[in-house]
Amino acid sequence: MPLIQIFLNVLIHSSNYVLIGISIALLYQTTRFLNFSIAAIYTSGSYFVFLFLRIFNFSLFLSIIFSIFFCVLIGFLIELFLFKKIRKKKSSYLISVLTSFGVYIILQNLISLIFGDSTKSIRSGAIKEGINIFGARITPVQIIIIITSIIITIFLLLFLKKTKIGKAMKAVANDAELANISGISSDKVISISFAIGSGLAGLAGILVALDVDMTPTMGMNALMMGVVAMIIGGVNSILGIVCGALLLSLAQNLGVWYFSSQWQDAIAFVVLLIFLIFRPQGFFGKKFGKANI
Amino acid sequence: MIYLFHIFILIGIYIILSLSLNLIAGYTGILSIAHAAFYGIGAYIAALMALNFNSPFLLNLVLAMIGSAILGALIGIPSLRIKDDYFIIATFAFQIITFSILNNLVSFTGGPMGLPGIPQPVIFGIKISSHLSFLILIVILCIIVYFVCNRIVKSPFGRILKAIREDEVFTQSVGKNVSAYKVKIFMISSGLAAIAGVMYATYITYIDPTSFTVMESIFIISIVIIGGAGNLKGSIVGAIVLVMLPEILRFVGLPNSVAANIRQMLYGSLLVVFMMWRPYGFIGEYSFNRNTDNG
Amino acid sequence: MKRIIIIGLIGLLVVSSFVFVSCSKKENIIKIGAVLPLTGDAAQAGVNTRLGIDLKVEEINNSGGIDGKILQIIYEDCQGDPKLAVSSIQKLISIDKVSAVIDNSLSNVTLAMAPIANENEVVLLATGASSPKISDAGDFIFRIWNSDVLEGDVVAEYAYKELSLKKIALMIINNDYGLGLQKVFKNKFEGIGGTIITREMFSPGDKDFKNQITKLLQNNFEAIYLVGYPTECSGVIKQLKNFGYKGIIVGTIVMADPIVQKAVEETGYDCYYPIPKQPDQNDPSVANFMNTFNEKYDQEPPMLADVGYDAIDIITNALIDSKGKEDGILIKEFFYKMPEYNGASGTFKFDKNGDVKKPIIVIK
Amino acid sequence: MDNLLKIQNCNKHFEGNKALDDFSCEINRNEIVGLIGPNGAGKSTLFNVITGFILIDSGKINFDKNNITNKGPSKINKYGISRTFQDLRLIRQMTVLDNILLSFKKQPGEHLENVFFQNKKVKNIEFENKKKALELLKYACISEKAYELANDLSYGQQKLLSIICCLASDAQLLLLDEPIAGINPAMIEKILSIITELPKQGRSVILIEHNMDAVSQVCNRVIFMDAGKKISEGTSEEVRNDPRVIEAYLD
Repeated sequence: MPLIQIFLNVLIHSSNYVLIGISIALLYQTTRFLNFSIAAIYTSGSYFVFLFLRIFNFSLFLSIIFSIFFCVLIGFLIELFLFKKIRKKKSSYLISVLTSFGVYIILQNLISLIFGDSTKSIRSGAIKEGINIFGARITPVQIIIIITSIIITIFLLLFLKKTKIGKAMKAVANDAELANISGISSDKVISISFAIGSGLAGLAGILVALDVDMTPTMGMNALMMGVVAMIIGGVNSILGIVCGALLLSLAQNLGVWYFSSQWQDAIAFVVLLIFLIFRPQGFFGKKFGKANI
Repeated sequence: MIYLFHIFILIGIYIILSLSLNLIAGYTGILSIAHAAFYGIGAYIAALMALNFNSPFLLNLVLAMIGSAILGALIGIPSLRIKDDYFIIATFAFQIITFSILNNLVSFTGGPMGLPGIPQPVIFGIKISSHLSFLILIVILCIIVYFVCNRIVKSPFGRILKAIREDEVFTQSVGKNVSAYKVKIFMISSGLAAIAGVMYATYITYIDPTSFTVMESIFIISIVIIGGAGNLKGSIVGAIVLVMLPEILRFVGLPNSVAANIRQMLYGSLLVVFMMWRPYGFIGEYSFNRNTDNG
Repeated sequence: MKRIIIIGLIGLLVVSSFVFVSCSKKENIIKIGAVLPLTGDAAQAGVNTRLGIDLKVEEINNSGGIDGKILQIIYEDCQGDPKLAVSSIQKLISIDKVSAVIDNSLSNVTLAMAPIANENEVVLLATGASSPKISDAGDFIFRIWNSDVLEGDVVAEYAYKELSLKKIALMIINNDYGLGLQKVFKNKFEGIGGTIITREMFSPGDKDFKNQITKLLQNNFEAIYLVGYPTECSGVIKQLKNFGYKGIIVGTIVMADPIVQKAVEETGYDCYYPIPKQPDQNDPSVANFMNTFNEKYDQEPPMLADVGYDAIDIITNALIDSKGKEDGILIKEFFYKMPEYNGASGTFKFDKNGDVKKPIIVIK
Repeated sequence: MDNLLKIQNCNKHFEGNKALDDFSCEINRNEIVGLIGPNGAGKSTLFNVITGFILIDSGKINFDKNNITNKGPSKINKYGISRTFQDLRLIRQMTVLDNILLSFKKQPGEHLENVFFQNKKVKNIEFENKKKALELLKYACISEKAYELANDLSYGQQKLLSIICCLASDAQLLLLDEPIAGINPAMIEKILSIITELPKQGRSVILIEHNMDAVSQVCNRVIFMDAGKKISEGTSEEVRNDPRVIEAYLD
């Protein structure tokens, strides 16, 4: 068993699951529903880069910056025109979930309408063999992906702990009404979490596309993996999500190794079901305190 | 004419599916996106029985319903522990796993190659093969399913379902075993969904796992919601509208290169518009709003 | 009020569908249906085929149509879903009253539509479906694509005899296409003395194959037999390179797709794959196709465009032969007795199953 | 011994907070007991523990010779304990009548098989229940509201309805969580009179209430609790003058 290679694979995959997982968790914490539109924003991220890079001929770095900016903008607009209004009506989470699903369908089809369904690439330079580390292979792009994810994760961890906005987010996550009373505008905080979540999702999409190219339908699968990582880890804890992502990608890797590759998806979701049934609060989530009565 | 019959048969299949899902989603207030899995399980059980043992149609139908109901209990039981969003995700997981099993147990289910040549139903010596006879059969089944669902929701049993939807804690406090009711309604709903699966399998005479995906589940939910959750007539309206709509769009003459994407986008927009401005659907009674968000 | 609106709406839907049904057939137009996956995972195949179809239709109509009638293609998007495909062909046959139906590369879709085509005596011409099961699908079902049986055999033999490969690993897409080819290839290759070392699978639409490749590369083999659609194949090839794989890749006709070709070019692998013998620029019909395609779309013809082009051509020939009578039986009979046809996708002739045996060569 | 409910040494922790700290008490038949104490004293938690909505860490609860410790809420209700909620739970999207019908016990129509069989029996009992429900509504003087949605009632009427639901379930012990908080004086009178009637029908009541006048008016006995502990017990007069109680309120 090529331990190092499996270790590297786990790192690469989980660094992506972590980003999308945190993105979903941020939104979930503040808005209390699973936002499917993140899947579309994830896809948009890489397609924006493609647009700027290949059509407007910007540099890769500039394209990525612009692209993230546009992802944030989309997320912000969706929040402003749809979810904010739904919240105002005090509608339940189901309405928000289904709305976000509608948004996903619209955006995904818009992308495939504009760019077509075939694979698009934003890699630069020739395809090279990966760097050899004791027989295992990793490409520079993959190293960049891992490092970026680690940096972003640490940054977010600090951001949520130290900054005023981060603390406000935590407060809204705990109790939006209470936060409102204590002078924190929950609308503002939710808008910010939409912006950060969308940016993160866009970035996650871009990083994946740099490694393995992109298709218009890639968002849904990524979203589900992020959700699995989030649930395994526990919604409230970034470290938990990191562990969840690691466990998920490890389970997938070992699943391919011990069973067969066609069961990869099923394995991920079996792990999810086990957690949902036996430990719904995740690794680091606190056990639900007072029963909700 | 045959084309119209075909569309009506499809509508009939979706009426059965949405009526049965309405029992869970509309009346009990539990959103499940695993309905296509039960639909598929029903189709597969009937098809495998017919192909391997040449067993009679009605027996297959009953077995499919029982098999699907047992699996329904399997997903109903976690619903006691897992709530709300997490339950949606759990049903999603169940759906993916079911698809994976149908797709990968090649020697058993035929895998991605599917099961061709499923025999058409023979009921009391009458072979159902023409479109018209299929349509008659499906109409009869729709009426039976509607009758069953109507009986359920109008009964004291149905009253408890609605109570669970509105406030689980209160329902428990007046001495109703919420868990048992949830499992029961899941079994009924999945059993009824299996009828649609059996009809689909014997009508198309070919099934493969791609007909029973998450997208299919979401389509069925859209029918329930857009038609109107918590109202059986709503499900019928929803099935008619949502099955007819894409068929009619075929005639609108959009440029080919964009038609399919635009159709999908329209469908997405419909979902957004309804959720934003008319969560009750056409004639629903339940808007997915709870007075109490816990429980 | 609400009730009235709803009843009105449903009434409108039903009435409008009756109106559509009773739409009378227009004179001077010959309609042909095309059920293609225009969206979804397999959309690329459908879109490519459509390019070829549109090109040929334009040529025919510019040169006066068939017996003065204009050819019109009615496209239906099946999204790769058998149920939608069944609806589509029902609609094409009973409402549009098409003379023939063309469909695309998804065997399960073809199999689902086959009974309806047979029942209504309308020819269903598959342009890319390769499942061996289609041979027995009925009298009215034709295809101008080789059955997997043929392709798998040829490639297995070539790999063993010409390339002297003894140990091969399989990398297969997990659907009917992949599993069908795998079976044929495995039987043939092991039958003549080779060994299949291992097999990994991936799902349609997958983009990341690291886990599979990691496991695959733990084995000792000389070549990989890669079966998938262009999107997945190009991904696998690129990622194999990242993993430092140095061996040979043996593929399917999918390798001829520009996307895969680009990946092969960038990675510099030795890649062997079968193609219908001829896409030799000197052949006038091929050259003509390549030129006109380039003129119209300003690109090289992608995979499956040529079969779309040929499909229209042979249907047109059948219609001309029957003096414009749009009768499925006449078209069917024409196909069975059709002499060797020389088209953009090669030369072929239907056998008694409605299959073709296009000569295959394996190229690098 | 004529104990209806006996709670012995119950403990419950929430993340370090002691919601119930070695709490014991007894409730007799045909008795109205007031449960008072500051906010967060654990009064509602006690209700939730008795009715099985919260599981206790240790201790024992007996009801009418049955051990009901940590049994499920629906089971406990069947033994004969019925309750209302502080945040006033009702099925608001159903009619007043349906809310009461829901609360009746032993309804054959609630069994799945009887949805299709025994039609007659189900109908008869449904009819009987309906009659009883209308009587109850009449007793509470809101029979004109029977076919309105529970949601459309006034706040006081909703509180009244929640008590009627308890009556419909034929419970021996009613746990009423602030039944008269925030409603108008006329309604308070009506509800209190219903509560005082209860012992005559062979029922006991535990009443959580902040309104001390009401408590002294209806309760035979008062228990004061703070921080999960029983501080004082006795008549309302005794408890009110207990120095430990005064101290607790001063804190």
